[in-house]
Amino acid sequence: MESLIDIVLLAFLVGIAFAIVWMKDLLAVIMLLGIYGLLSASFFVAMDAVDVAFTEASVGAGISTLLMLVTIAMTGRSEHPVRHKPFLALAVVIITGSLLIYGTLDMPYFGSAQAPVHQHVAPRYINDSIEEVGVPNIVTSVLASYRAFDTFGEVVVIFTAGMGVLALLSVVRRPKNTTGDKARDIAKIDLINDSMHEQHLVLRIVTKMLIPFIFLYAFYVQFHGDYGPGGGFQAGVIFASAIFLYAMLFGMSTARRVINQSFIQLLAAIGVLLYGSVGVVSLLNGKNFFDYSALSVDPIAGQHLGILLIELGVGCTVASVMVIIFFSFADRKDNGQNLESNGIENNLKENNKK
Amino acid sequence: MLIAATLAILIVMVMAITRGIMGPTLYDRILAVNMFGTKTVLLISLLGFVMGRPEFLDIAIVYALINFISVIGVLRYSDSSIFKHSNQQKK
Amino acid sequence: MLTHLPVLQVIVPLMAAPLCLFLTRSRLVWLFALMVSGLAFLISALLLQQVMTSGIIIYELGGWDAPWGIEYRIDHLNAFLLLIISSVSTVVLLAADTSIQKEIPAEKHSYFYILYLLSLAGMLGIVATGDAFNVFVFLEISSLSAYALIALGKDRRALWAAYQYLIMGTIGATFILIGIGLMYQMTGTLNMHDLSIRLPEVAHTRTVFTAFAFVIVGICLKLALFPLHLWLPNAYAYAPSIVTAFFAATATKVAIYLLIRFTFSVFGLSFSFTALPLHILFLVLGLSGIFAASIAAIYQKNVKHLFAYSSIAQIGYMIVGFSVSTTTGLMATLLHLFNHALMKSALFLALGAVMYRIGSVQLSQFQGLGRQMPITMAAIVIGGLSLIGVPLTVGFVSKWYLILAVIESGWWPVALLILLGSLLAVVYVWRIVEMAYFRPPLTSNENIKEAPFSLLVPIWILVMANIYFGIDTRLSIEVAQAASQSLFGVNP
Amino acid sequence: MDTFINISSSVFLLTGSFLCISGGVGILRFPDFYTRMHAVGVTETLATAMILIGLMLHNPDFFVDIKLMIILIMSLFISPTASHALASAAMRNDFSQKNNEKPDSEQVKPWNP
Amino acid sequence: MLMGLYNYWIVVVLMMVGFYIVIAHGNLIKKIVGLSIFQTSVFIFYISMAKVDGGTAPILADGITQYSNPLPHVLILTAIVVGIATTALGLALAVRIKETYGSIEEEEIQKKDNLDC
Repeated sequence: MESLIDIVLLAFLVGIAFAIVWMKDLLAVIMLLGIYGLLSASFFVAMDAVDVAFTEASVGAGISTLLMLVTIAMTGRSEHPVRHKPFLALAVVIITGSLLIYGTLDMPYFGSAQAPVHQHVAPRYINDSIEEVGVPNIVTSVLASYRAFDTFGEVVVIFTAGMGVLALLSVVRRPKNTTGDKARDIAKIDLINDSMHEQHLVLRIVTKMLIPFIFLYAFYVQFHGDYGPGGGFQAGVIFASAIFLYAMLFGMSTARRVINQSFIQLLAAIGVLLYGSVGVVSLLNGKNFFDYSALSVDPIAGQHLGILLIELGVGCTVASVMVIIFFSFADRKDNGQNLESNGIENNLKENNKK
Repeated sequence: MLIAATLAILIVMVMAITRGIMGPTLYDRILAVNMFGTKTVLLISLLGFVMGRPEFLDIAIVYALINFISVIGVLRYSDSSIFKHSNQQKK
Repeated sequence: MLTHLPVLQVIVPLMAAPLCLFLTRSRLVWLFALMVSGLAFLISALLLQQVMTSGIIIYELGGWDAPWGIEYRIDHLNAFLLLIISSVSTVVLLAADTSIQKEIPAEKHSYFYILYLLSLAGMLGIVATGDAFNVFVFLEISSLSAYALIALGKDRRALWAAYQYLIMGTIGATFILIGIGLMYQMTGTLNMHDLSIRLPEVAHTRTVFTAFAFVIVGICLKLALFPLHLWLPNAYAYAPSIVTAFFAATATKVAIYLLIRFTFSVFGLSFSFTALPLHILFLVLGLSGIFAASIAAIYQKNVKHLFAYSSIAQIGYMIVGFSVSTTTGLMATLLHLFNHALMKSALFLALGAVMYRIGSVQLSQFQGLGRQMPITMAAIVIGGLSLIGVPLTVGFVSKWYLILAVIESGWWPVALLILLGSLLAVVYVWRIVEMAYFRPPLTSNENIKEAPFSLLVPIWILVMANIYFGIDTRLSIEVAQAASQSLFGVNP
Repeated sequence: MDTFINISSSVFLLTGSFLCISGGVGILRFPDFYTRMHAVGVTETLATAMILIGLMLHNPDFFVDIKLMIILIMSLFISPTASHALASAAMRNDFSQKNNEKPDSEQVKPWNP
Repeated sequence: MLMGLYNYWIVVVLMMVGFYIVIAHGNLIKKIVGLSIFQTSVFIFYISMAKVDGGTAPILADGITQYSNPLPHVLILTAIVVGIATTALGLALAVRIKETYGSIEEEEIQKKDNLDC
């Protein structure tokens, strides 16, 4: 039964991947990508990777789809039908693929318990982590204690992305100097933007009821990560997605009033610093960086405290960076229409010069 | 019974994907994606039972949530896209 | 605190980056970033000294022993690289405050410093770590910040260059990820030292061969080795001058470090050079890189483009040294790594000074600059001489050892080709010299003055280093020798 | 008692599966968007509820049941809302049936260099 | 062999489909879509190797002896984050490119660049 589900899900994935290659309408492509994310997450559940499925569902199917949707709203939906050098690309792909297939031939078989992967490092995590770290979810204990430094790197990666997006997209708010046609255009665009949240009364009410529960659920995921799937990253994403929902239905300007830009930036920084400072405290107590047993007299209590704090740091950074990224995109879109028309005019001018 | 239900859901997923790929209109696709999402929620819940560890239903909750958010997202950002449907431009 | 130096090396810039958000004024952020980078330099110097006296330093993060937790393993090679990266970063940052005033809008200054520090921390992290997956994580920190930094360039082509770099860089990183996964699958471990012990048992399998190929191709994408170099010229040419100076001196060096680390330490010398015909492959790619890029450099109209192509050529020299795979060859590669970092950061900083005054680095704008900006142009000339490999500059030292290594292995024609490559360097450097000293100034540039003091100081620190290490080679040669010997398993 | 619960669980699951499949046939076979929408919207909520109730009966563990209940309540809220939003968005764009015959690519502004 | 390795082979196909989209398509958004398919497939590869027959999710519970390997899960959690970070940055670049060049097709951008030179 399990292998049947496995095969069916993989077949779905292949079908969708090929459909994505052929499709020209980017909106459809992105929706299929969302399905691809959901499917791979289901596959992860079938492969016992519940934490990964959690993350992939919220990130692969949720956040990245949403970001792409905002982007194509700015860049347009249809793809230029001509491909460049398809045969060269095909050749490269076939060579790479056959090399990989060649590499799989000596692999230990799928699911085999004798594979080296399950022999060398992993058994200690499975057998001893409960005594050494004291957390039932092994993934959490590896993530937050044994390989805490990787996770710190992960938090910094997401922080870097946030800063990068800000550096690229942050809009300096200027008073709109709008006259004549352009003013009418912008008013029209505002009208269209607003129309969504004026008409969908049902949506707004349901969302209003839903949002507190989403926040509650995010906190549950945050603090339940030790015992089940979940943790700071997933909680951060869920928290952020509630804010996205609010921003999408009630308009960016309303959301901006709730969430202040510089505050959220500081929050992102505070998350990283909270994570890092746990390490620094253990340094100051004379132990190695991220050695949580330095945090408390009882090593296990120290581990618990350390994991709790770093998960908080992760959640804090992830939620705020996701909000920063989404708001940067959405702001760019709302202010972008006039920016963009300027850009196109400039291009026209340049072309005329030549 | 669980297996029968799982199979039924897998079949429905095939149908939803077909509609999602075939289109022909944007709204058909959104409908298909939404349907696919709800079926995934069911599939995950069922998988938990099939594999004997049903306590991981948290994931299904997230799926339901994400599904809702993506549908709202698609509606929000395809409506006011600069490539609007012809009728909106008429307004 | 001395025992914690390895982790402090990475943690200090990493944690300083978010702290920058709390500082409000651009000047303050700059001072803070400079201080942090200086501290990192100090730490790396201490680390190098420790390694030279007492051998390999091992630091276990989280207190977990090696294959279960992540460990930092600092040997001569790492310490040398850490020193190069942190020193260049510090000197380049000295010039940052003045240079970015003209090139980056004021509201983005603090993001610039944050990304710069993150990029620095990422590179230091790649070099310091002894865990294969940790390499990937820090590689992404440094790359993501690099994409954003390059996109900050004034020209719109900077955006396109950054996008191309993002695509190529991510493909490279994903290839490395696949390679690490395959290695992990066959050995069950991620620790590099542990991998090097466990890989020989499974070295004959096709999976390990594939893993090796993917890691090498992935690194070569990051390295901009000749046929995979297409992202580099535009990325360097349109990035802000400070960014170019920093990346030209460090980013490709880190990739070379990874190449050396994976081929020599992880897979082991005997496997690496028998599984694939690496000798001949890298020799051919390196040499064709030298010639193709040098010739391309000659035809460039933009001086930043010119030096970017020259960077690709210099990477070719390092790869040739690597392909010889003897202690001397590797030593030549390491020396050239150090020396090239010095030359290119000096040259690109000097171009930054030209950019500051003129606002463009088109070759045609250089007319008569020798008289208007004599100090800056003198720096460019000395840097150029060093690129060519004239005696008394650092360029000479590394070329000398490279040729020595090639001749030791009996590859006479290669030595000749290397000399020929240097002649091509003469041509492209001469084009600039001719423009700057033998043409009258452009009328539009009549009021150009010498670059400000704050730019000249870091430029000349680097130029003096170029000359100093060209004359007094003790430090660089001693460290490079120790590093290459330890890689070959000889006790220094 | 156990057999009764088992049987009722099976009945719920089977009814749910049947409704699911009928919705799936609907989305494939119906001629235009609104009828497809109708097929999916009507069956979806009930099918989800049936299957979830079947699962609840299948496993009487308290926490699992609570979670299933949360999923059920959420989908009872979300599915109709999403359907409503979709339908009204389609309506608002005056998405009439004559429009429907045109494939997607024609509604999208063609790419012009 | 077929039963033992089909999983990996399908994953290879998926990876290559993603890789093909990245290198053969000229649309910047499509390239990023390809990149994310490519990366997701690598995740699937890692997770596949963690599976043990008869094992369950690596969350300790009474009465279960066989667990799947938790380490690849941890690695992929990190890699997913890296993936979304790359996607976000790539999309931000695409937006800026659209604003300054007026196009997100590779060929057009290249054409405009050549005009500039």
